[in-house]
Amino acid sequence: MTAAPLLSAFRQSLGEAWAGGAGALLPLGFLGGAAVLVPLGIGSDADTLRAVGPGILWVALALSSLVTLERIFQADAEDGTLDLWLQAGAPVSAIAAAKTLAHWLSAGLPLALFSPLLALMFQAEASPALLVNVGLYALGSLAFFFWGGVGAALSATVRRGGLLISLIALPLYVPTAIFGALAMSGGPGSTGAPLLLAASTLFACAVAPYAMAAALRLAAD
Amino acid sequence: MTAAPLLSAFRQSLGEAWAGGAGALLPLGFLGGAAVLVPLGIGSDADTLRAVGPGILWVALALSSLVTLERIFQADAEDGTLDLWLQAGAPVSAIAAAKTLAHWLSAGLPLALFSPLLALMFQAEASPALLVNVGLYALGSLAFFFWGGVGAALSATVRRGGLLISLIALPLYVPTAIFGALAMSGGPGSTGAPLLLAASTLFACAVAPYAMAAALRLAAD
Amino acid sequence: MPEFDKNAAYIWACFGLGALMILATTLQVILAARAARRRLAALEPGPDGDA
Amino acid sequence: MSMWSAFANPLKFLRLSDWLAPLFYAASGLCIAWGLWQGLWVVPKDEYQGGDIMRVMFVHVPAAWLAMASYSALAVASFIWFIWRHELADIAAKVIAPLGAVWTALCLATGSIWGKPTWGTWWQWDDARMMSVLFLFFLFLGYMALRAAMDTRQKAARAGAILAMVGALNVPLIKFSVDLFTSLHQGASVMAAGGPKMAAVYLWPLMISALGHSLLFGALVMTSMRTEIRDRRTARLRAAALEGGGADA
Amino acid sequence: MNSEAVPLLTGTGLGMIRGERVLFREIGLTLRAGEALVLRGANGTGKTTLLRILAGLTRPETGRVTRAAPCHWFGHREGLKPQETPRTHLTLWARAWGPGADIDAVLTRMGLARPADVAARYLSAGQRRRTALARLLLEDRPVWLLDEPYTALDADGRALVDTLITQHRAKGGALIAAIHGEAGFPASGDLTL
Amino acid sequence: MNSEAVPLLTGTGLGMIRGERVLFREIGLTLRAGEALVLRGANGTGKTTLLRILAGLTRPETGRVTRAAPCHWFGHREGLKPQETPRTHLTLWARAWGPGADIDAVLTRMGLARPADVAARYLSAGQRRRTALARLLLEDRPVWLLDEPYTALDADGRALVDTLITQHRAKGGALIAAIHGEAGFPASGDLTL
Ligand code: HEM
Ligand SMILES: Nc1ncnc2c1ncn2[C@@H]1O[C@H](COP(=O)(O)OP(=O)(O)OP(=O)(O)O)[C@@H](O)[C@H]1O
Ligand SMILES: Nc1ncnc2c1ncn2[C@@H]1O[C@H](COP(=O)(O)OP(=O)(O)OP(=O)(O)O)[C@@H](O)[C@H]1O
Ligand SMILES: [Mg+2]
Ligand SMILES: [Mg+2]
Repeated sequence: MTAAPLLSAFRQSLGEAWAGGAGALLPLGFLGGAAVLVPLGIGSDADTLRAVGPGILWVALALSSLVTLERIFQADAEDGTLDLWLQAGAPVSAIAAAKTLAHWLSAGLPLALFSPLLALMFQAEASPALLVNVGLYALGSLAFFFWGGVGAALSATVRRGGLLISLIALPLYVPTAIFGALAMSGGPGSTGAPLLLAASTLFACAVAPYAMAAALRLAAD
Repeated sequence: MTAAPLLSAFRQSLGEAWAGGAGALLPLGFLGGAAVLVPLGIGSDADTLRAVGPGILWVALALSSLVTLERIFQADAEDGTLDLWLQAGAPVSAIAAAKTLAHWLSAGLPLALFSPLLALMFQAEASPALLVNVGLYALGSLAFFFWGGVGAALSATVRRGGLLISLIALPLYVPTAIFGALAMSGGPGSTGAPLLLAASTLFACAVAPYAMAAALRLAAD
Repeated sequence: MPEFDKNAAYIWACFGLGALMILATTLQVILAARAARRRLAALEPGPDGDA
Repeated sequence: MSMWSAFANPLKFLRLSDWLAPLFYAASGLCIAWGLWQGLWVVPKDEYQGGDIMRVMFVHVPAAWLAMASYSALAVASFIWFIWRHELADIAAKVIAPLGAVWTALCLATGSIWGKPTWGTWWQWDDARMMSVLFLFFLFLGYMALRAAMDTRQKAARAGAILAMVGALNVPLIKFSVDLFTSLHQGASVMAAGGPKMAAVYLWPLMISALGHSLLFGALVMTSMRTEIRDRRTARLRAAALEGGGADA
Repeated sequence: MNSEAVPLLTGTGLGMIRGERVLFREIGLTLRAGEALVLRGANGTGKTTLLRILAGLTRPETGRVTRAAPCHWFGHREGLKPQETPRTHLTLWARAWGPGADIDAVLTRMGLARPADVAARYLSAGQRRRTALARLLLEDRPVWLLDEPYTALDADGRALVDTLITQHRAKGGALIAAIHGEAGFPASGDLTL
Repeated sequence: MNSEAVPLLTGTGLGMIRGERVLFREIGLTLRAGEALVLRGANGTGKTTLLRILAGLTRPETGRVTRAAPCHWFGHREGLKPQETPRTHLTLWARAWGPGADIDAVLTRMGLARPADVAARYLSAGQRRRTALARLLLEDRPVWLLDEPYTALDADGRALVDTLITQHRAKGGALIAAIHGEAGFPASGDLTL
């Protein structure tokens, strides 16, 4: 009917995401930490690092979307907020989408924005391509968040949902991870890849909200 | 005084860790998923993979210990269990250690045990060294869990503690990650590395419980 | 037993693994069925425990 | 009323499967045994494609087909349950998942054993076939883990159905995306457009083996469904017994 | 109130199974404008479950619910995020449901003027319940479904709930409340599970 | 009971500040064997906070607490893990505190025989409170600190709490309870915040 409940859901989720104190800095810390640990593990050979860099960033994005999402819907189910949203007078799928979007804005997008810095840490050459990659990371992480949202909603009433989410969401992440890596590789087949990435993200945005809605109704039941 | 409360804490945490249903299979799913996504991102060149493999495994262990630990103490603080443990008549540090140990047993050790399989997936050659590595991974992940426990206890009353934990725990992980990677590299300086790894794990086991205890008292206040 | 070329080990591994997995699964399914039948019969004695 | 009709329905299935399942077991035993005999003893080795190793095909290919067929069956059963709430469909979905996972694992294992002598590697990370089967395996595992994590039957059914349907939408996408990778794997030669390209000596044993695996799969699904129906009945009786005693809160 | 009025909420043949156990069966009820139905029953007999079914949050095993008017749900869990204050919480929901509510007036009315800006994580049990109750005043919804509305409230708070209920009924609203004890509840009928 | 007995619990000069606001100051209390002290006060006056201070869970801003005997804490939150059943929960704590308790007897006593094996996530509100109350019976501890022990209980449950309290006092135990209303509480004294 009206967009007011959606705006409220969006606003509440933003507040929740920032409420930990340091807010959006935290996922960045997570990604930064991963970026520091990886070279520690694999050594500092510049060529290897450069080859590995973009892939590691995709993986870090995927994993930190999982970490971020783990509690989205579980917390709502536990504190009774979910009951309120189910009666808010707006389609549940739209509310779920609004919440997911808010979490992507506060935890996914910042990661994408900082990706050039991290790429430089992985010995990438400074070039305009790094800025194009920001867009690719942003698109891809949006899909990660939507699929992760499905996993989160499905495991909302389950203890240790985080690990269940990863099992559910990882196969769903695959197309995005592949198209994303392909688009950045500059190799054969990489020209169409950004479009394919956009298409698979669109598909996620179109399908995931309905799955989330069904899963949320289940969680409240 | 008596070991009964410690055993109970241990038992409760085991139950909690397994309660998700599939139990110990889930962290394995997480590690497996990470192991699958990484090569997707970086391609399948056998040499690169072999170089990257052990490092990635360390990172995956570190990250999955974070994911596992995020909720340990936060859940206790939220549902009132923490209040009970603080009055259980045993040193809080010992109880915290018992709980951490239980989580390591159900989520850390299985990962270490499966590490040879994952190493093979990363094109490592089958050799007895892989079995030695199981021990190194087990030792290292124990340290990860103890330091992660400190982070988890510190952020027990904070929303989105998971990400705060990573910020707190990742720096603490660094020595373990370095010594671990060194011990497996077979390069110069690697002979003493297992000992250093063991020493740093011992240090974690000795110091972390007191830090956890102090943080837990704070969380209940 | 048939004689194979240099890859005999791989062939036997595949067939062995296939036989093992299929037999183990079948056995598990049948044992579970028996146990279920017994549990039900204990509560509701009827013709072979059929509900 | 729907509560009671749902309870009654599985009876028909019990009666049907009572004679159908043994038939399937017997037929599958014959087919698989014949396929094995042909594959190991009778079929000549292929001089062009690596020699004797191609005999693995008689395990690998049926397993691969069943892996894909069982996920389709899981998705269809989930869909039926989601739309019509037919309890049998949920029971079927529940028991198909672990069995499908077994055959998917068999496909992965035999494929990768076959790969070592043929391609020189157990596993190739950017091989389209291998990766898409691996993700199929993960989907099965995720489905089982999700069901196991829900502690009531009704919730397990709903959650499982949602995941299976999302997965069904995604499997083509996964396959499509990994197909952009290079693949060592050969193209279709049985189910190929324009009819099978395989010599009849190989084709027939392969088809019979595949039939045998399918019949066994069907029989196992039926037996497991009977187990599940009985278990649910047992749970209801136990609850009813409790209902009789103890009038406390 | 005219008892021939169109029912605001009707449940027919409601039955529920939880974990193989029949909680209740064949429950029928009709709620008309101005009525206040009390749900009674020992612990664990299914009051909360029935209320959730009426609210549309849980699917009944059998039977059906017809809702002719929007309803407010007030359950055991307050729906507060730890970092929300009573003020931000009420502002958020007022915006979601359409504006027009005077937040300051509502806060004062519910006795929340003092802790209005304290994060929910630090609120006392009673203050949390009052915040959740305050949502009832944000938007006029004819049907209220209240699960143990008196829990954790002091004498003032209980009197306040009674007043809210009386005013709601006078305006043509109706409600169902699950209640233990509290003989003084101004009810028009009751249902025991 | 001899009122000259050694005090089981003493608090002197207790004061607490929460968020720049003085909750209470200079509170002194002494609890002797057999006594039952009722803590009263409006919502948010600091009853829970005072009880937590007495239990040693929270550090007071001023003053000190002397505990001469171990105490049981029963708070707003029940301390149940979602996957625990009443039986596993009580077994676990009986083991932690030293065995000897007959779990089945305790479950029956608390009216939990039927939901004894239902996971806490599915228990009704009253069943959760009963499970938490049952912990009091697992180990004899002379001092009970009860925060709103009647919440969510039905008439039977409230009578049960009264009986538990009476028996506890008869055995030489003492307790402090924060309570709203409930005029009938068998108290030996009260303190209003
Ligand atoms: C882990 C590795 C492997 C996996 C996951 C795998 C998977 C599959 C799948 C899913 C199919 C069915 C395809 C379809 O019908 O569309 C298949 C068929 C087949 N595979 Fe594999 N495979 C693997 C390794 C191999 C290897 C190493 C060989 C031999 C060099 C091989 C030979 C075949 C053959 C001959 C078919 C039948 C194709 C046809 O005629 O349609 N596979 N495999
Ligand atoms: N999965 C399950 N298995 C067995 N029993 C269950 C399950 N889920 C719920 N129950 C039972 O269903 C009942 C739910 O009751 P509900 O919460 O509606 O009670 P209530 O009348 O609100 O009680 P209270 O007065 O304590 O709040 C409880 O008795 C609970 O034990
Ligand atoms: N950080 C803070 N800032 C401001 N006020 C705070 C803060 N932390 C706690 N408070 C106030 O301290 C009080 C805590 O009270 P407490 O929970 O002890 O009340 P209570 O007497 O148990 O109330 P109830 O009857 O509602 O349970 C509340 O009024 C709360 O608003
Ligand atoms: Mg209730
Ligand atoms: Mg209080």
